[in-house]
Amino acid sequence: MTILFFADVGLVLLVLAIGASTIFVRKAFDAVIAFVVYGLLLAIVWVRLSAIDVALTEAAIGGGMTGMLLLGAAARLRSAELDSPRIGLRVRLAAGFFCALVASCLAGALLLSPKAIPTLAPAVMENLVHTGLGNPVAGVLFAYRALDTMLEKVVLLLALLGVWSLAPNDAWNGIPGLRVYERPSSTLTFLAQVLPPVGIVVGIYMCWVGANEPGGAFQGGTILAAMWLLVIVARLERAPSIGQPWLRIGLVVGPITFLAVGLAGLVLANAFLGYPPGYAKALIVAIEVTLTISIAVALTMLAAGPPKQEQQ
Amino acid sequence: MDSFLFLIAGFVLAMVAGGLIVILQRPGEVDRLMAAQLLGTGGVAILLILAIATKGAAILDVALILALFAAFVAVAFVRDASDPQNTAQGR
Amino acid sequence: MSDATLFGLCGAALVGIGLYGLITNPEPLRKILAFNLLGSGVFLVFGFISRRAAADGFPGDPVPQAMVITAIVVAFAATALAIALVQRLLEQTGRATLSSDEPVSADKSNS
Amino acid sequence: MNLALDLFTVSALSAGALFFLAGTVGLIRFPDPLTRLHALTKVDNLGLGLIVLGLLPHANGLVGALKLVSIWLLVQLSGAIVTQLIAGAVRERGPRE
Repeated sequence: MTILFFADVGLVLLVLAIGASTIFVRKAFDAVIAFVVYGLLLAIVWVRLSAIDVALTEAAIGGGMTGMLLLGAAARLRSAELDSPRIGLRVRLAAGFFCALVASCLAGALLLSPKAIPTLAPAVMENLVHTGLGNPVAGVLFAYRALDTMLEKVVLLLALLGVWSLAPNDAWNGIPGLRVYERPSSTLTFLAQVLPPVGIVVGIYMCWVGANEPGGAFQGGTILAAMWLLVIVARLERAPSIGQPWLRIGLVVGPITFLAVGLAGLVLANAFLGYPPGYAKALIVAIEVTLTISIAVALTMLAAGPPKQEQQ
Repeated sequence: MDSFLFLIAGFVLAMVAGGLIVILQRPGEVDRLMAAQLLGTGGVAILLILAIATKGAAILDVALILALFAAFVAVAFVRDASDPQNTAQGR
Repeated sequence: MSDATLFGLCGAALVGIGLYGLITNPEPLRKILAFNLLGSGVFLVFGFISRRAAADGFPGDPVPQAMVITAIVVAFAATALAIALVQRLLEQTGRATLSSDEPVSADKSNS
Repeated sequence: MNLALDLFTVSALSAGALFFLAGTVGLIRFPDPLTRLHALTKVDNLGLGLIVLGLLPHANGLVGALKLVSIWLLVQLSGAIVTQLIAGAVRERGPRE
């Protein structure tokens, strides 16, 4: 066990070093690369914390998708990079002191926390049987805190509306200005032809096993989004213009199904978002499938950014 | 057996850590592009060993996703590293 | 000290580092990065709580884990919106900085 | 039988770890990006390959073993292509540091 503990110490030190380098490195592009590496590393940390569901999400969204987004932004902003006025030493010292204080208060709270933290885990496990699911995290997401999960999808849509509303007037309903390869090489084309079939299978698999094992709509949808972005970046396919009806339908089909099931629960199970007994698993799987589609479309469009060109 | 597996996992982690720190400190941007690739391979190795040692089959899925997204991110690395130079010359 | 505590402390340190970057870095993109770092530190603290609370033989408390999953997705959405704002700022003003009253940097960006 | 399998695992994993060591040493010591890239690819092929090989006897049934091998194949495939992409980027900007 001690070997594992030393490895964990090493992992923590590595995470801290790379995390700190995203702050202290000079060029923005280097900071973004460090951040992407950091995001992928965190997946290993979450595995060590026995939170496999979170590890999957972190690797896919925290590392992969956020990385894609930030890299594009860093490259765009590189031309505008200027020697920003350095903050004075005194201010930096004060900020450092303040931040160290916050961190040590948090660390103290962690270390002094009572031995038995109040937990809802036994309650979740007890009631998981009624949902027919095998994965407690999916049970929490879709039965216990279903309202949260539904509103989270709405947040995704709101963020997308915000991004789209930043388009210039004449580009509305246009094509998102995702950065693509200027001169796509045959190697990249090959990758964009070979990887998506694998990725689509893995994405559907993730969505499918989500009911019983770690995985689910978030992870599956993110993989599908990544594969779509890969195809666009390699210029095998253009990004769709944001006015396409099928795109809009894809965006809302998940939340609407969720909402419809929730409203039906009002009649059939006497509670908003309640599932009628016996049908819980079937309904949850149906919601997950439609959510996977919506998440895939929403994440792709969020990563693609506001529309840049007019529709052709 | 398990402690041997953990030992190997720790060793691979140390190697990946060393490689990453060297890569991220080099002045050239090109070297940094290898970071995702290195972490993809090393991270997958660590996760596979952990999956076998702790009998957590689901950890294999994390390794799978890590491999996929390491490739995805590497594509974005190369796109954004080589691009602006070209367009700057084009202008 | 258990492994979970170790990662919890790592989370606390990351919160500190992220907060420092958020305060001292003037560029918006770097601020977004720092904010994400801060957020992931908070998530790790949740991970610690999830592990601690699971003393009764569960691998982890699923409630904090589900919250972290939701939080990661929302953080991505917020990051996407913030980046779109910064890019719009760049298109509109030709600069990607929030400090408008710095004559030195203004000269440089004009030249 | 068990001992033989364990012996096999130990030797394969050790050999795999050795390739990770070699890859890191190469990354640190080699003089230019292309040779460093070369060192990195050895880690993909042989380092991970040997580790997967060593883990196979302990895999969770045939499906688990198949999953291990397919993950390795995925890394092989994407690793080879990504390395090509990076090499292309290196060539484009010349071997300067």
